[in-house]
Amino acid sequence: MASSQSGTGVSGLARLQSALPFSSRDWGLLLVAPGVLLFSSFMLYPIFYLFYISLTDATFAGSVIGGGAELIGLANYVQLIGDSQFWTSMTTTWLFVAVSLVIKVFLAVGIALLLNHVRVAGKRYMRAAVIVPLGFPGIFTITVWRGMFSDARYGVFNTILGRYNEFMSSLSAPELLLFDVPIGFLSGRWEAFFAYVTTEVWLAYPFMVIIIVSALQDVPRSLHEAAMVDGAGALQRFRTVTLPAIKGPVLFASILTAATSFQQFLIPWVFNQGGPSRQNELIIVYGYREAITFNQFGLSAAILIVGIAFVGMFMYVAVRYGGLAEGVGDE
Amino acid sequence: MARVTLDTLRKEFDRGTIVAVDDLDLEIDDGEFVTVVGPSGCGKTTTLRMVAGLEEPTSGTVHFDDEDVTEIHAKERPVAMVFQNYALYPHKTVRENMAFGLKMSTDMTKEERHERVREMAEMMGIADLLDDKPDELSGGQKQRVALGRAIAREPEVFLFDEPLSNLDAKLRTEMRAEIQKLQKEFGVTAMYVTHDQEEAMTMGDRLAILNDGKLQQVGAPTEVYQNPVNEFVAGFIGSPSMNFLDVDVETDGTTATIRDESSGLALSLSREYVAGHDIESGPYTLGIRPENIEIIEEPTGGETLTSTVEVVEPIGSDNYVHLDVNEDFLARSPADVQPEAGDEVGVTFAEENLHLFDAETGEDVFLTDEEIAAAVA
Amino acid sequence: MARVTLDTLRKEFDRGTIVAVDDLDLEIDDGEFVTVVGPSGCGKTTTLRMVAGLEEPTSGTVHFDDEDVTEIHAKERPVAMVFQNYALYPHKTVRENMAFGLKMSTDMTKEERHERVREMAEMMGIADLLDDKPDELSGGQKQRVALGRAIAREPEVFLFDEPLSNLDAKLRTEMRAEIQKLQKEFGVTAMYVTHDQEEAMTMGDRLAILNDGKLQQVGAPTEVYQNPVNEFVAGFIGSPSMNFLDVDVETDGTTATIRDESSGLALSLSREYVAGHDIESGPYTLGIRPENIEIIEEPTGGETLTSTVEVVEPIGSDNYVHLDVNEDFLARSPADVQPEAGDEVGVTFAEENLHLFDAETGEDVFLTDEEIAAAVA
Amino acid sequence: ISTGGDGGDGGDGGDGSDGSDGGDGSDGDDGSDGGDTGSARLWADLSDAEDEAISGFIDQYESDTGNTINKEAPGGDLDQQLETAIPAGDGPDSWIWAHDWVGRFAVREDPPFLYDASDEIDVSLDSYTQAAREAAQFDGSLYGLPFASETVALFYNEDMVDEPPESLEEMVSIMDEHHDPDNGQYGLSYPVVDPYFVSGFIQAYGGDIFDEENLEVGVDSDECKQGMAALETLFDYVPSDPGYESQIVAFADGLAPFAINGPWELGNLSGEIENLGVTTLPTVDGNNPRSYSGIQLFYFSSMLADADQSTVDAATGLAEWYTTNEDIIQTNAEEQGYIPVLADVVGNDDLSSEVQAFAQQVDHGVPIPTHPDMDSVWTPVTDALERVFNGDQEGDAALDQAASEIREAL
Amino acid sequence: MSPLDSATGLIGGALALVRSKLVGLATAPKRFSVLVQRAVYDVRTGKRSSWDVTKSVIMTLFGLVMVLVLLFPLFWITTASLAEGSRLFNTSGIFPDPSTYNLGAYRWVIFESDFFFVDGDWGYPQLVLGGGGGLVSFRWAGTETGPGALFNSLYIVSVTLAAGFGMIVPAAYAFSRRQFVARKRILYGYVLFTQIGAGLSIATLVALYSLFSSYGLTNNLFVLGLFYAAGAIPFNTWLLKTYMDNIPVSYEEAAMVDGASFLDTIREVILPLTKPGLAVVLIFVWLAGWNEFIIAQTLLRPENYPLSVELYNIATEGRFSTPWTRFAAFANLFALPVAIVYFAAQRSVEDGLSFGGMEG
Ligand SMILES: Nc1ncnc2c1ncn2[C@@H]1O[C@H](COP(=O)(O)OP(=O)(O)OP(=O)(O)O)[C@@H](O)[C@H]1O
Ligand SMILES: Nc1ncnc2c1ncn2[C@@H]1O[C@H](COP(=O)(O)OP(=O)(O)OP(=O)(O)O)[C@@H](O)[C@H]1O
Ligand SMILES: [Mg+2]
Ligand SMILES: [Mg+2]
Repeated sequence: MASSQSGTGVSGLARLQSALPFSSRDWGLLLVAPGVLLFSSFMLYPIFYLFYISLTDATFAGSVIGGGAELIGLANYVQLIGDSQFWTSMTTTWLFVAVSLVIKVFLAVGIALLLNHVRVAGKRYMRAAVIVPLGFPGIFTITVWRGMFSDARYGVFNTILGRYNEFMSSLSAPELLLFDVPIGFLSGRWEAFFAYVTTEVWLAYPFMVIIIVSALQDVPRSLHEAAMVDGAGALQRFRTVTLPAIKGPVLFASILTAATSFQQFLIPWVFNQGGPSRQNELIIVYGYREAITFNQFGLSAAILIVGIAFVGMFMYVAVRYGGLAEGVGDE
Repeated sequence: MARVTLDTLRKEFDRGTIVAVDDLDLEIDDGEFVTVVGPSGCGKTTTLRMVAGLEEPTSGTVHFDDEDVTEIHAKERPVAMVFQNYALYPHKTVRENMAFGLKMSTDMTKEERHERVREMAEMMGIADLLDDKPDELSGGQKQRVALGRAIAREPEVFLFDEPLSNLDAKLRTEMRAEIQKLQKEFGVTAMYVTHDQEEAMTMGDRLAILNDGKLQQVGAPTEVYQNPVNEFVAGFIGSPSMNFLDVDVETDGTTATIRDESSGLALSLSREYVAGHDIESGPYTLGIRPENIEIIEEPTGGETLTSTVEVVEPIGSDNYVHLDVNEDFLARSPADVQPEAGDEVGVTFAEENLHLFDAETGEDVFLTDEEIAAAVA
Repeated sequence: MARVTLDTLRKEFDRGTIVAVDDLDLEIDDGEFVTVVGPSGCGKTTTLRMVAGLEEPTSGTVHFDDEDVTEIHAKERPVAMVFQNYALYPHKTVRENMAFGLKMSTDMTKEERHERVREMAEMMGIADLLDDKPDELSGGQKQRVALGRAIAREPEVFLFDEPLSNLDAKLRTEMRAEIQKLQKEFGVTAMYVTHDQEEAMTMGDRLAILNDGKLQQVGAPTEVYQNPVNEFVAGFIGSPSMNFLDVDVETDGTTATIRDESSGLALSLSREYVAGHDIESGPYTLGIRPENIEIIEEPTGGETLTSTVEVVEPIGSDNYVHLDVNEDFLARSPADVQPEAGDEVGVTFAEENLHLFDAETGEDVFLTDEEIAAAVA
Repeated sequence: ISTGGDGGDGGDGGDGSDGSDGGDGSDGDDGSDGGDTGSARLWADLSDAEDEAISGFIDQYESDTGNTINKEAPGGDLDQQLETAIPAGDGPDSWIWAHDWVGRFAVREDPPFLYDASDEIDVSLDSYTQAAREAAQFDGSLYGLPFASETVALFYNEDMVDEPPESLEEMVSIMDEHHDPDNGQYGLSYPVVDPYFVSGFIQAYGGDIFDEENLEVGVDSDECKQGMAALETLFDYVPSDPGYESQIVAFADGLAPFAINGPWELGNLSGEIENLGVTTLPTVDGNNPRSYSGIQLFYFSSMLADADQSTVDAATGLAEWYTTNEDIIQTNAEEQGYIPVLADVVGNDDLSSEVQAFAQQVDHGVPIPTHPDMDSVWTPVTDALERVFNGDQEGDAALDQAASEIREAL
Repeated sequence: MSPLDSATGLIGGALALVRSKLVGLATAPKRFSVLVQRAVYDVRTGKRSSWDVTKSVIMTLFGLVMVLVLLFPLFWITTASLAEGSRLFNTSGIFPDPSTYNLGAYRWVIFESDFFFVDGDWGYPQLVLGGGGGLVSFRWAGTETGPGALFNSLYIVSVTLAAGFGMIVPAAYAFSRRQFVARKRILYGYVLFTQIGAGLSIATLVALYSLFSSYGLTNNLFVLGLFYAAGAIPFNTWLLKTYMDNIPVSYEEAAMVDGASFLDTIREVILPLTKPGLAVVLIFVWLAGWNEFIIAQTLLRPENYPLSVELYNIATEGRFSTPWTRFAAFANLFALPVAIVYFAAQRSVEDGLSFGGMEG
């Protein structure tokens, strides 16, 4: 912007070196450019290509790769709108995002509070342990959760529920408190949905916990004390001091993890391929299955483009109105 | 509104290895304003926090009037506290900040609360800030809000922990007056922690000086200034601070001479003075305040001592004259006394302005034990 | 070591909407110590940063001796700067902090660097902290390290941006002396930004007062104190600050009367005074310093005005007497003048201590335009 | 018998990509096509034991012919790998898989996926059983050579079952004896929502889930519905998770007298069940269940179309040799449970009783249809089975719904 | 300062961190017992009420139970990796019979799978006479089959880290400290794309393959590494930028006045001060290249498979079932180093992910 002042005829390097530090010189762009370039060529370009595919009648991978597909305009999108599976998938996906988000937030806030509490000894180690799942590959943990959610009576959760039932009946608790084991975690629509949500929450909570803990530690002690002197009890202190302090970070983490949830693929795929009966096909699974199982690549591309568009829109809205834009900074 | 009594109040940290407050006895009358000073780490904040109920005493008690509040939780004590960094709730507007305490500790309706807050805000001159968030405010405005918040609750005891230390000098003077005015207006008992000389001297009805967790002296500021019970208090109170010299006193009971080899100080005390005080021979620390030092630009030889001028600092109304007597020996002279650096000048001081402190205990040798004990009551 | 010349130095921000520094002309002699004061936002820091090369001037030049350094990068200017928050590198030890400048700007060997740092540290009394990290240090120690770091490089120009504002009063006095001593010892040209009255008055050879980006006055501290060129300087320099009163002057050329209805002030000026100054009738702002106000506890009626005492603040050596003349009207009296709050007292001041400022421009009406121009050169 | 896939025995070879062990250059020309020796890429996704066995045979082939075979295990889903690799010109020359992909890949054009090797093959197709012969062909083109077949049969635990049941009723009465889920006892281990596993019962009355010849959907035929009803009687005896792994464990841990599964589990199960028996699926109303069988093929990939003749020779040569070598077939039958499709070996009394049982079941069964769009059949059928198993729908209605979904999709 | 230096520096730092953390963990029981003794002493001497202590004990237990519940899946699968056989389920309970625990699966991973070397062929140590520097030297003779998946993984991750750091760090610095055209727009775009990367890989799988193969970039570890770096750029750039925003500019200015050049300033001031942020970015970028398997499997040929793909292959190895013990053992060996680093870097991660400065 002000670069014209620095005089011409100086060699590029010298200019770079003589550039005063905090004036508005555009060479910062040079530092950013490689990343933008790499990102665009490996991430943006494929999206445009995918968009192109969505405009063709590509059926299976070969016709995409071999270039045998022909442009058919927006026909795929039109077909999509008429496809009831698309709408099922969209609603399920959003529901999945919403439900898992709510649980995630509550769980993570709870964990973070507990593991930041003065009375908990060794909380640093506990915190360190709690975030360890982030380091494990998704395919592994998700496969393990798939195993835990087995419908069989001897599946992990069913076993636990069975023990619980035994315990409760030994206390002669009313029937109401007992579970009807075995629960078909993967065979019922909502049971499976519940299983997805549980797993998703488990995958995402560590990130949230870290962020919330960081935020909690940034709350000045004196604020709590001021509230105490003001006569506020523990609950009110939580509401007036803690909650506002973690609101921003929680929102931030929510947006990020919600966007990831929206694109969740491995959980439904590994658990039961979006079943039972395609009822829980999250959007990416739906798109993937159209391509791989039914050889409808054009249609699949359209689905995925719609999915990406949704995430993009979601992020846009979140960034716009969620105050994330402050992270963008306009100092 | 309440008399605050601290009785052998003690606070240890880290399992007794740190004694932050050491058996403190202090009584603050209803409506009285007591400033608490002392060097960093002497236990000022800890004391305040025990009064507020934010810290549990290791032993000793805190009474408000006749009620023992030692075991009562902070949120139930009728105190308000102004924190050094204000501790305004960042997400609440000024109005909400000020109303919060009322909401928590009274059962006023929302309208009543807002009415009270509005009044308060008008009084403090921040009525048009009521809808702002704290981070839109300047330092002085924040300070006012913090004060307003504390006052709005009409507490019985007001606690201030260095509330002005983040402000610049000009604003500090302003806020100081404001705090005093408000305290008098509401007649609230107040404890005010500071490490600023001027605040300490000007604000309180009484001044309490702490060192190392122990109370050194309590009294009206001028009293403390004029009759410090020991070298610590003498050195701590007053800015620029009292000059000290290690001296030897020789006395035969009727006359006495004070000498210091290194500076060439020689001062014969008058008979009356010697008679009035119970002076013994021995090593002492002599203390003399800068403003009690007279500089004679053309020394005649009859002065208490002669010395070289190191630096002359004009501060407008007066000059600070740094003398080569020992390190940091400072005289404060009228602006018309203007020696040049390097000049040889004469220095005198009147014996009635002298302080003599026991070289070992640091106690003012002219005070009896009873007087010393009285100084901390 | 270098004369610093600022020539119509100007800095605009935000595309010219903010003029932080407005065509500043200032010459600082080799080895001179100039303090720069002014209210917050007046452009002190910006000026300093332009001298350091951290900010590029919009127009105007900076010369060190005869060399134009305006276009020269900060790292190549022979300056050292002490920042308000010290800006010690938190990940480096004290030794590394101090050696960093040497490493960057000289080609000393590591041993030489460490030797120099050790010397420096001994001089500053921080030799035993060399292996500590900055956050293990107290404020004063940090300050010393920051100074040491700046000095170690043996710069030609020393820049200080409110270096003491984070320290407590006691430490501030100490460090002040230390900075002055070091500056003299090394004979470095220094610019010292502060908004502390006392620092401004005591530290510099000359004092530059900025307001709103414009230079108001430059001169020796006492000169500025005694002869402020305008109301701004008069009010800004001196603590507690000068009292102002809006007055009307009536004159017939030989005698003159100064009157203020609201306070009941009435002061006839002597013929000599009127003759010596070129007084015209009209509205003025009268200025009088607190120490120039005499309080008569038993008013006789012949005083300049009578007023009610609001508060008396004892500050040890003196008393501040707040009077009900107008808001913040303050007299500084000897400690033995001790009226009670509410007393009716008489107030007098001598005409030679008066300042009269043009009610509109704020300029001292007794100064000629040339004198005013000279005040900023 | 070596086991595949379990941990701890440590005796197996590596699972992964062996790469080539390097042709050692011994140019022992065999009688096939003469000329240069060539090298071919072969993809296979096999269990450890199978892999080790085939590696041995390939070594033998290489040293016999001088050809080089680069066997790779691309991992993941083999078809997905093929889908992308072949159009990109990076596919294998040949791969091993059951015949159910023949139709799907045969119809691909632009680029094609398969290579019609009719002209390259010297062995007479009559050497193979009829089902196998047909499985390797599509629309008159020969896309591979068969070497084994597989289907599901009835495993039983001889400690719990005195006499293998002949009919469904017998089987049910035995299951009744043992089935007691509250105490961890079950009647049967059977992944009952997998069409491949349950096809036998559904088609037992003669109905076809999908009639390949006439391209007709038969899953809602009366015969299939009858078969479904029979199948449903079994639903009550399996653990409530129809997933494969949940099912097999019940039998493997000795908690169920029966399992219906394929020969690939022979190795594992014989290690876990002391007295393991295998027999054909029990008759339903006197009908033998017509289970789907898969025929293992050496596929010929379209890579061969543009390849050197030597490569084509290497690839087809291996297939011919491997599929017609009686020793290999015999060994595989014994060690891997492969059911021979080489006419000369079929019915050979040397085969173990287990393999014979499977072979017999293959005889009763029908090959999996190879129609290109079979996935559009499997998904609705699986969904229908799930619904019935979960009790959400009656069998008949579920099949009707599946049929209409299939018709819509095709 | 080369990215390699900074990378090795960081890794060195990470190792030191791990060590200190492990030492901390090892001495934890001792500290814990001191804690308990003190509590007992305090209660006896009346310094703390027993209710006060009980509250702490209850809270701690509560936290402990929660951690155990949360980590249950990992614990469960680890016991599975020690079990006999390959089945996941155990009809007699949740955990396999402890008497059957053995390390066979781990042995298999190390000495038979392609984890370290193809077919687990480690080669052998060799004594060489008169060779090398001394008279007798000891060296490792190469294996016959070549390096295994681990080396492919490390290669990919190195490329990802080098490229990622090379692009993220300067860009974050520029975003944080400089003004330039389109700055806000690019940053905004980055924020929008922070999360699209994750599901994108599956979404664009085929498009990617087709593009890669048309440019002849398939089966290329280097390109794959770059690809992962590309995916990691938006989020991590933004993260680091946010972190750098909280570092006062005056440090840089001080360095400049001290005579440091731009590069000196970066090396001596910016990078050291950004350490926690860099640590987080290091972990995230590492994971981006370490865990992904879908793209890798599509783009690579078997000889180049990294560990993640091998892991996936084990999961899908059986026709209908997974060899669980091996799968679990493989996964544990695969993820444990990362998990340990994570564990040890907890403090840095918390610091680096602090968005406290985000508000206001
Ligand atoms: N929570 C704590 N744990 C351990 N020691 C403490 C704690 N709080 C205070 N201390 C110690 O107690 C002593 C008194 O601290 P306190 O904060 O009361 O001092 P202060 O007079 O307020 O000092 P300052 O002027 O620096 O604010 C110090 O030595 C301090 O280190
Ligand atoms: N980078 C900048 N961008 C825009 N305006 C600026 C910038 N830096 C300073 N200013 C403005 O320039 C004016 C002078 O600022 P400067 O920091 O020099 O004041 P100062 O005298 O140092 O004040 P203080 O005593 O508060 O430090 C102020 O109005 C300030 O808002
Ligand atoms: Mg304190
Ligand atoms: Mg400034």
